[in-house]
Amino acid sequence: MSDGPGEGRAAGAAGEAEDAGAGPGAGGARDGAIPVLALEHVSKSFGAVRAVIDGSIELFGGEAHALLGENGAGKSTMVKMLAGVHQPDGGRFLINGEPVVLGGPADAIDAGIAIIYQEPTLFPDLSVAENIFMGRQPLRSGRRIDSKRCIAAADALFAQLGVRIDPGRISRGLSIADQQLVEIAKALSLNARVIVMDEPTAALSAVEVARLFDVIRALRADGAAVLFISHRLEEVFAICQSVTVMRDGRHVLTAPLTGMSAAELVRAMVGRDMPERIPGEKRAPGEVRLKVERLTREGVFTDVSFEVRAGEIVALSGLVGAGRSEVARAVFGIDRYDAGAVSAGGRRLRKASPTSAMAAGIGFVPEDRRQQGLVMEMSVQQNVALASLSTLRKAGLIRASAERSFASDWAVRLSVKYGQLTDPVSMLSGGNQQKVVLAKWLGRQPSILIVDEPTRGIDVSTKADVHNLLDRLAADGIAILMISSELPEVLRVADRVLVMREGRLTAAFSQAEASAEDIMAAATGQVEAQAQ
Amino acid sequence: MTATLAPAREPGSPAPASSRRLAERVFRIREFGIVAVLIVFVAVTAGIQPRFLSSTNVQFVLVDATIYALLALGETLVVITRNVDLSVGSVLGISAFLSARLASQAHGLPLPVVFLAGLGIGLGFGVVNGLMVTLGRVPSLVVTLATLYIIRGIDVLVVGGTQVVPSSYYPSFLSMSKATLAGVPDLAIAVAVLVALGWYALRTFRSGRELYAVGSNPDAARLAGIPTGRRVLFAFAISGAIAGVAGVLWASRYGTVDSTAGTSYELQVVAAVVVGGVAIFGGSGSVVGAAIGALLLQTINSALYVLGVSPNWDQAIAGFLLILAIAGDRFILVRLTASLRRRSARRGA
Amino acid sequence: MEPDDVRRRPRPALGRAALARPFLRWETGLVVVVIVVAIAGSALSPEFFTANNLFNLGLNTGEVAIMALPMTLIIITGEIDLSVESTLGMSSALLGVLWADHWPMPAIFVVIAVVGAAAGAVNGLLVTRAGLPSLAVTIGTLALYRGIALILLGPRTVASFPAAYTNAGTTAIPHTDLPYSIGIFIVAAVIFGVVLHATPFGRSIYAMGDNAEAAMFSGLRVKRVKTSLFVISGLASALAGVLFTFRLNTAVQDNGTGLSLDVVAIVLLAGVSIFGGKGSIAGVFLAVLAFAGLQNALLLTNFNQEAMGLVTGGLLLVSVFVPNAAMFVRQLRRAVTRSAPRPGEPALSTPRKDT
Amino acid sequence: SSSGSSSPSSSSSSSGSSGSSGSSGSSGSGTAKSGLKVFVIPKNLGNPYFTTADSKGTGGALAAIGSLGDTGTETSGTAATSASQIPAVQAAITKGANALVVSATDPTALCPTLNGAIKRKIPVVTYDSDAPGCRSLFINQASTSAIGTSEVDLLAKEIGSSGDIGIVSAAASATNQNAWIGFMKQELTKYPKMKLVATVYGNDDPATATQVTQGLLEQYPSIKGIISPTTVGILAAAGVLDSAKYRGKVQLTGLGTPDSMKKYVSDGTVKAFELWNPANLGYLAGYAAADIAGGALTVKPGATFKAGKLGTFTIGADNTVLLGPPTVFDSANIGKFNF
Ligand SMILES: Nc1ncnc2c1ncn2[C@@H]1O[C@H](COP(=O)(O)OP(=O)(O)OP(=O)(O)O)[C@@H](O)[C@H]1O
Ligand SMILES: Nc1ncnc2c1ncn2[C@@H]1O[C@H](COP(=O)(O)OP(=O)(O)OP(=O)(O)O)[C@@H](O)[C@H]1O
Ligand SMILES: [Mg+2]
Ligand SMILES: [Mg+2]
Repeated sequence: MSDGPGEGRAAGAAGEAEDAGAGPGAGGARDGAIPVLALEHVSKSFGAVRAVIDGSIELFGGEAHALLGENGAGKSTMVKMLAGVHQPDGGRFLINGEPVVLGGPADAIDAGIAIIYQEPTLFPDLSVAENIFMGRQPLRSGRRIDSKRCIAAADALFAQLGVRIDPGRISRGLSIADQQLVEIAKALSLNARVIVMDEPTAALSAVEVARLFDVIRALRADGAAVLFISHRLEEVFAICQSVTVMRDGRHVLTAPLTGMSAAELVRAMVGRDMPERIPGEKRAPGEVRLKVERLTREGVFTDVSFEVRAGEIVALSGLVGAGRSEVARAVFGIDRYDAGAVSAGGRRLRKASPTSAMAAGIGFVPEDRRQQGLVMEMSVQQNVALASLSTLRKAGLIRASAERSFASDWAVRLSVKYGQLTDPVSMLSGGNQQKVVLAKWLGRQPSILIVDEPTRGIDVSTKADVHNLLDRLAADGIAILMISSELPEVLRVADRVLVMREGRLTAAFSQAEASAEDIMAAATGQVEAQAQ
Repeated sequence: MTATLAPAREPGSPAPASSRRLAERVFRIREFGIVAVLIVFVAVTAGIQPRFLSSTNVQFVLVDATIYALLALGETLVVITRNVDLSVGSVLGISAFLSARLASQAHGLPLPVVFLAGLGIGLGFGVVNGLMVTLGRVPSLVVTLATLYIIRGIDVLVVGGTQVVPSSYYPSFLSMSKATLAGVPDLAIAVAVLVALGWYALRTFRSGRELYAVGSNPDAARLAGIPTGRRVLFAFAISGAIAGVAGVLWASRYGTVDSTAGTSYELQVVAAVVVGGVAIFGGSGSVVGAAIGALLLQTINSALYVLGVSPNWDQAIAGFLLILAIAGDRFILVRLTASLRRRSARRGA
Repeated sequence: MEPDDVRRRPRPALGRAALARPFLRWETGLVVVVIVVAIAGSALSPEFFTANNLFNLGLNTGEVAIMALPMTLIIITGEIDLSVESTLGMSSALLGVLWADHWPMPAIFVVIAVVGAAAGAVNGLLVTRAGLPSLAVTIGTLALYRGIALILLGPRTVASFPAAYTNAGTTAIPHTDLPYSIGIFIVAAVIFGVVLHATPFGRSIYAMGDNAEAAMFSGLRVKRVKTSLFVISGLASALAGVLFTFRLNTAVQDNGTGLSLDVVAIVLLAGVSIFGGKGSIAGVFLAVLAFAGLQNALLLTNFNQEAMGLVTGGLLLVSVFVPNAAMFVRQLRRAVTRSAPRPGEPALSTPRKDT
Repeated sequence: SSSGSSSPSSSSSSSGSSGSSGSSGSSGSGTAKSGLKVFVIPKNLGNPYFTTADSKGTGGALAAIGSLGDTGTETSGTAATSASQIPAVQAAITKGANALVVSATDPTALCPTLNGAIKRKIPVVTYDSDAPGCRSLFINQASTSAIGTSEVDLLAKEIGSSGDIGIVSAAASATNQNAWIGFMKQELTKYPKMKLVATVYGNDDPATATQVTQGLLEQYPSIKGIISPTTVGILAAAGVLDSAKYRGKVQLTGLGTPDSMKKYVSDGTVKAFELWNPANLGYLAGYAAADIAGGALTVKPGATFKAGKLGTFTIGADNTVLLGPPTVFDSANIGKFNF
């Protein structure tokens, strides 16, 4: 976070770094301490794909260690080896200096390793409390589950995280952020010696992130080792003491964070300097492209009205669960709304009809790429082409050559990393999957683009690419509605910022007047800024 | 497609406890819905033909329903894990024949031994199904569709065109399905106790909850360290064993057993499970619901016979009522979810 | 983004799409099965490869084969239609009743087509609009449509169909040895193959089978496509009902009983995933050949016909297991050795104690 | 040999009897061709009734064919539908059958295929269920009218010729059943105080038959008697009546096998029922088919032939041979029978 509430965090980061310098595990030497957990020169291939070629990492008690790398660098694969999900093809796995073989996730849990996976792994039909304690529920006499204690313990965990989720509700329908929080609670509940967090903050907004960091500090104080993966460098500086960087499946560097600069890290990750933001020539916004009037879906959002003009980027900001995604879904026609109207390009859209929205030139990049964005078994090529099939056919038949060149064209433009266009998209890393979803919608050349958390799980350099891309699209006259939980992103990209709280629009700022403090205040309800 | 409630989080909700109680109440209504349909149906039928509630008829219906309820109990375990067992009808058939032959040739044999034989036969087939599904990684619908044919084929070879007839059993074998306790068939009581036990076990033991977890998200279950293969194998083994026991009851109930016993029961059982509110894609539902579903379907069948509905019409009506029951259950659920959403909206406002 | 940003990491070629590979392997396997059946058939009985026998083979398979085509598409979308045999029965009963009522044949065909489409539409709407699981819905309509056949026809048998039509049910297409039903199947298979594999409609079928939500978010008309597939299935089953009736020259209410599972078995044998998203028409074509060939070959030997189920089920199991056999053995060995402590392994990774 | 009141032959069409008229005919099995292939095709396999009728062990069709030095093969589909029977007939023809013994599931559906056989000079003998117009000879187990009338007469005697009665049939579309029920209704006109209140269909499935019988009894508590002209139906109905509530109060008769009904006759649930001997039916059909194929018998009304252990039979009008009157089983004689 560059400014605004990030200031406080930056101060914290500085403090952390000092801690780290003084702490026992800090520094490159670490004075011969034995790492609680270590992977030494491990490798892992999936068929012909070499996900990790030479990876090494060491975790020490009482230390938060960052693992950085571009999308597809092999971070999650390292995590899955730590978790016992994958067995390394080569190299050594050490616990307290002893080589071990984990037969499966159960072995990792028994060894005191807790994992927060990049993609939430919840049981949608079970209650939140059961999700947290599955297989480890507190028992009473006769080995029966003590569900009261189960709920109470879950409540306590949520209190620790400072969130309000009903442990008794089933987890189907939880927003991505709430799912992520449940995952965090699950990992905490294990009281593990090692906690691995694969992009835990990707779906969280500043408030939750701050709480999570408090928790991580408490864990460290208790002597636990934390592995923290994030594409937000400011978070890494705020919470971690040391860092390992990977590139293309290989270990690049391991070092204490003190004295390192963001630019150095980026260089290590991408092997070059971070792309500068190219300020697009700002044009005055054109005619109104998207008009949302008094949109209401009972119990979810109420009376939401706004406009997006051609060439304008409007950000929808707010806390997680404020109902932003729900508005976007209703606009695109995924959900019904109870009252109000949506028009695009002057034409009123039919309710609950994505086809009508698409015909009016709307494109929609949803927040959950695995569930909503991608057909996992289909190839990269087929996913990119999925929304544009009508333009790729001749005499009713899909032209294979047109589809291929269309897909490779867009994959190149967004620098998607893939083996073959015909590989299933499930083989791609998270960030590259996100790019495929973007490519799918940009390929339709929409006049209105709704992007929900467009950079969730995207690495720093690509994120900058995406921001530049959004700028350029706006400069080309596209109207863009962007939902983002990342304040720096909102402040950097948006021409106008709308803030939602509890299903209502509570504030609107122009780029000039938007500040992180004001946006947070409106999002949390400390002030009711007047709408423009 | 899974019919589950996802109450929206209430912005500024008073306390989690109250919404929890609300959710719990709704979940309880979930089974009440099926019970309500059953009660209405029985009331209407008895209104037209009061003898529908005569003690003999109630006994008959209960005994017929117990066989389906028992099969539904086993099937529910399998369906909860996101699998399906289509071989139950064939397993019932072969177990019915072999146990009937045992009961007619070895007259000194105590009844429990006959039951153990049926249970053992079913368990064997259930384990084979389960191993193929878990170790072979083949979808259960394919495996059990194949074993549906194969076990029936084995049955046919074993039976060889003969039949076992009531005259050949020792008397207690036939009379066991007719015994009653205070007017309620012993079998119905036994099965009700089994269902209650199953319900309790699925709620209160870790392995029971893990069955739901496996069905709700198999990958997540594996990551949570749950031995998914073992749980699924267990469900299939129990389903098979139960089908084996049901075969013994079938033989006792209907007396005449040839190679066709239990043909096409599998679809009836799956229907009962779905009507009982068990999600066909796993993860939710209860054995009580499934048992009531079985009772409802049997009651519909029997009512049509007792009402003397033209035999030309009864099948169409039974099919129509089956769809109505599934749709009605779904309708109630959707309405409840919507009203819950509205209510939370009003409270939040 | 500038072109120089392009950083495609070169990777070893994966050959054809990994997605396509299992398909190819499956279909190669089916070709082998068909060849084995053909060789075994002619070895077991010299009559196997006579034109007359092959004609009979086709005749007895045509209706099931026709119904397998829409079933394939439906299963690829992740749904299932168990009511096809009853739609067939209903169409047959309608044909009988209306013919006995002296309706002209063309008018009867129109009515049957409408009723077949309506039967499919009811299934489709209950599945897509009411959101009910197709397995349950079509178990219900399996009973309902059979029941309607029974209402229409009662215990009657209608037989006196005009020879011009019944001949079409029992004779070959002129200048060929193919029964009409197989001719229809071949033409339909080509059409279904093109639609499924080469059109946006077909692509959307695969997409919604793998991830219906993502398909909806991509603007594909999931509900409409699924409904239309059920309608097509209803139409095909109605057509199969007409062919069935003319072949046997009989309309009775139980025509076609038990065929649904045969149809599903063929589709699964074809390598179509019951979870949706995978399958091909070529596979279905081969599976029809294997299934029909095997049944016919066994009929020509003195094999106990009662145990036919053993062979049908066995074929299904073998076909799904052969690709997985290596894994099965590995898993089995692992399951066996797991009970014993693995050597040289630290105590940390002992298996979790279960409850 | 039979007690009871069956009226042996009221139908004029068939005149065969199991007596020994010691007549002419060309019945010498040794003189004709042997080593022929005869296919026995019942309605379906796995059906105990047909197993008895066809098997060698019971002295059925295959025994007769074997005794003439020919090869008999039993084949059919597994379901009692024409769609599953026709492929078996086709395959038998393809395999070079010299004669077919068929029980037709559905005559109209089967006829084109059977005519195809006849066109190839393969004689077709039907038994149990006829296919008029497309067979060489029909072996009739009992005259249709005799079955219908005798069962009503049996029941009338048991319930004193008055009261409500019901029928538990097999499938609603079963031709045999419907023909018999037709004659029952005709015979009932002779008993003005007996009223047929309902006919229900158990589809020859023990479970369904049990349930429809229960429904019948609940719907019409006044019922005094039940006729079930099907072996599966009568067993299921007896099972339902086998309780203190009904025993002795509701009478049951129909067609049943003595072995399966022994329990109910001895405990008084059932007083009397009847049946022909299915093994003899099969034996006669198999014998006739082999004889015709071997050239030992030419089918024409009035011709007589000797059918091994069963004695001599005469072909009646419409090329039909009648097995003989059915046997009535009651507590006095049931112990003597073993099928
Ligand atoms: N199961 C798999 N099968 C095939 N390839 C895989 C599989 N899992 C990962 N890969 C490949 O391995 C490489 C590393 O992926 P990984 O998920 O570890 O990246 P990451 O560093 O976590 O990226 P991100 O930041 O985008 O999450 C990628 O190229 C990916 O496509
Ligand atoms: N399918 C659903 N059923 C019930 N409640 C839901 C469902 N989806 C979301 N919710 C709830 O509705 C509220 C709004 O969620 P939504 O995802 O729109 O919020 P958001 O502001 O977009 O947050 P995020 O930052 O996670 O995108 C949340 O409380 C969420 O739990
Ligand atoms: Mg990752
Ligand atoms: Mg959102």
